[in-house]
Amino acid sequence: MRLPDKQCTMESAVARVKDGDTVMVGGFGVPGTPMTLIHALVAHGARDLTLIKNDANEPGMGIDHLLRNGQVSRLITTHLGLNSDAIALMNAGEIEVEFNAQGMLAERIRAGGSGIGAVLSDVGLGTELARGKQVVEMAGTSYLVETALRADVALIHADRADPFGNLAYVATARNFNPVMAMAADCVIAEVETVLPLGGLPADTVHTPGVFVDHVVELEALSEEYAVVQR
Amino acid sequence: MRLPDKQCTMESAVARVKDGDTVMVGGFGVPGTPMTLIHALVAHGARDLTLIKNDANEPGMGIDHLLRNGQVSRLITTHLGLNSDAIALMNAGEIEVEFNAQGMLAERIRAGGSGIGAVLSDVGLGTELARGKQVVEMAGTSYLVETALRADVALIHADRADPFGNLAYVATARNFNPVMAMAADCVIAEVETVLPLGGLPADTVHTPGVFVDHVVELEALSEEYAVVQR
Amino acid sequence: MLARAAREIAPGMVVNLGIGLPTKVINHLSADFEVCLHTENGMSGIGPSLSPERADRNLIDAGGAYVSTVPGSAFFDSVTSFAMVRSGRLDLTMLGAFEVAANGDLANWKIPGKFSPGVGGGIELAQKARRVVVLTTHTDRAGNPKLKSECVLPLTARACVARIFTDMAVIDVGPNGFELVETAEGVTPTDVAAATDAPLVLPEMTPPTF
Amino acid sequence: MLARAAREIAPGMVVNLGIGLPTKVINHLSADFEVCLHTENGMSGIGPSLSPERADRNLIDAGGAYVSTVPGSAFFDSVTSFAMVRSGRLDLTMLGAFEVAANGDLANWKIPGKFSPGVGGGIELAQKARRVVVLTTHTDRAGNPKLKSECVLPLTARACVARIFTDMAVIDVGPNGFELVETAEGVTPTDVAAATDAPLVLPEMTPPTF
Repeated sequence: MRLPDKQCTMESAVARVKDGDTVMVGGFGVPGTPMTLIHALVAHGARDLTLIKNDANEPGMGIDHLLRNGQVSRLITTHLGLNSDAIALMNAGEIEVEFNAQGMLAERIRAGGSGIGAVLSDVGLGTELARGKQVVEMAGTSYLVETALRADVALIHADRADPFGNLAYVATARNFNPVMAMAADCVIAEVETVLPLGGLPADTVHTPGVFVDHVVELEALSEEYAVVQR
Repeated sequence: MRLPDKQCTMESAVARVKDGDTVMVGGFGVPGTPMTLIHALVAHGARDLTLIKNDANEPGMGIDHLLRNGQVSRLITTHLGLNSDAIALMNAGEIEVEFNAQGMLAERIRAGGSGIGAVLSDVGLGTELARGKQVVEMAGTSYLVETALRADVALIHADRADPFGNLAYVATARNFNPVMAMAADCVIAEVETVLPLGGLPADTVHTPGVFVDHVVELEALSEEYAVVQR
Repeated sequence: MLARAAREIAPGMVVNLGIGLPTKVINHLSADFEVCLHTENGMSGIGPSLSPERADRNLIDAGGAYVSTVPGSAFFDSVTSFAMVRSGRLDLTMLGAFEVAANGDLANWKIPGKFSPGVGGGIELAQKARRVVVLTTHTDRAGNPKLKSECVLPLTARACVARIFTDMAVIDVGPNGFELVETAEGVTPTDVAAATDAPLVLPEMTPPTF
Repeated sequence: MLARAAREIAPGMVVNLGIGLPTKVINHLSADFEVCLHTENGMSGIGPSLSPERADRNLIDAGGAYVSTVPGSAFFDSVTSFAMVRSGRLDLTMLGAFEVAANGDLANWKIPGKFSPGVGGGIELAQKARRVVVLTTHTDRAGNPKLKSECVLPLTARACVARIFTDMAVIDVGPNGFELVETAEGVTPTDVAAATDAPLVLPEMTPPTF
């Protein structure tokens, strides 16, 4: 028995995205954001996308390129505070924004990636984030139904991979990447290094390759990956 | 800033267990079962326990010692197939057994360890495992409410730890240990080796020490940890 | 039968082989065959089984057999393992059976009053793998058919089985119930029908043998 | 005020310091103080902040500042990070505020029509940490009190705040509303009461200063 090789080119991987798709994008700020896959998706041009991402990066970085290029109709997120472009687009009604509590966004994606319909949670009860959500009584207590989120495609950034798609992340670049890598029909990982099979010790794999469909090794790291000078 | 040291003796750790407590025990078969903590709990003698464990080990091993010693009144599990003692106690009505689908047991514990009230799942719909469970309709589909499980104490086995309680597991000895280590008010980990702070690289920690209350280094590994000769 | 079932595995698949007969299918896969074997206790990339002398005490499959790794194996916890199962990342699972019904219902975990050790991971494998095939003797030890119009025993999952491999035949679960696909060498369609407690749709031509 | 707030952290605690003022409390903790700092983007054991020249591009806190590790730091994903928060593993969180009500209601994420970047991790920190304290200026830039009988702005969480540290005072949220605990050097209880838009329970003795 030998494990399949899932390496491919960035272009052929991103070609899986269709107009109208829901696309998850890993990252929290710069760390873990698949900057190169995002540029490939800009080049690919798919429109009317629903993006699911923790934040909207900063002007001129990450998913801001997709927002500015008019490819995004809907954004499911937790915080746009560092991207004035995104806030302007939201206020102008050009993108629809759904805000989630950060941990609940993670839980909803995890539910989607775990074959669970929803989780029952009391987070946000009594605040405006509870508006419109189904409420379930359980043992005399009220809970919000936080429904599962899945995507057609997930764009993931990892530090290392093997050809089967086992992934390892570094430091706080992990964030939403492992959970999004579980929750899409097509999971594309850009990685800084591809090691041979066996190069990632089996105990240190963060995302098992079973979840991953395509692995693309980055040729270079652009300036967008670097430390932000503020 | 420096991280606290949570090392203690096995006896003082297990002294936290009280009569009537719910106790989670890691392990799937032999790998990952905290054999020495179980013996300490037998010596401690707490009774009327509810145990939550994937399986009941085999006669003369692991939690079978607690069952035989009459310390267990209830067992929440997935499979007793290898322990004829446990099946006999169940059939004689001396312990109450609640069977869960294996992945749903894991999910219920994860919900407890994640501050979630329940998960909505279709696993087991139309089978007798659905009996007695609350059903919720969501978008026209029926789901079972799988309620969160927490414990007073979790007994965990890990390969390595640091004094703060960061844990790393090996191979299939991981199984239920990481999730149970999230879901108890008091988490006690027996470990084969304690490394100094910094000895576990931050990217390779499986269970962050934030979840762990007590760390006990094993002086020796008994025969119960060895390969089973069948 | 095991060799025939092994041919059900297409290159590149992620496969879970259930406890019992299905686990033995592994011996019919060549060393360079492209497949990822999953075990629900927390591993992808299972390698060959090991004797106790060569075994790693911490490395077992869900049936308790000592197994090995291949280059690219990964370990994970029980939560992640069943997340894979339920979210549709298993292309195929092969399970044992006490009974299979003509609509694909499967009963393989409990015989009330006789055998009730718990369901383990069986429900989720049966209900959630993309394709579920059963490996079983065609009849039980007393000679009673295991393929029936309806299951009598408690179900594992409803309408989940796509194909059944027995010592007598390969049978699909189709829109009209059991459909004979192949027979074992020396077994006739009539033999199979006689050992099956439900209507059996026969192919127009004599079916191939395995 | 920051130094006083730092004394709120007891040895051995797991603490999350919110964005803004709270993050600066870290500078008032000694190098050998026993504490585990958590950041919700996925790390326990935060070390000192780093300048861009010395920073690791992959190592930030939830506010985007470049931070460092200490011996025993651990990285984890967003799911695990909030599992810690919601399951009660944070002993203490220090948060900023737009408004705090006399019953402990907190509003700190949205000013309708002016500022609505999203709530981030704030709701879960406010609702689920074992103890929530607020660090804030006593009044806003226009001089309006931030401590009020009731919040006007959209809430982050209900009845969650236990104590408030401002530039003027330390105030507890007790069963009878705001209770003055300490005043800043040179500030009188009357000054605090005048800058607070809700009844303020004064201690019988002159409160200590910080």
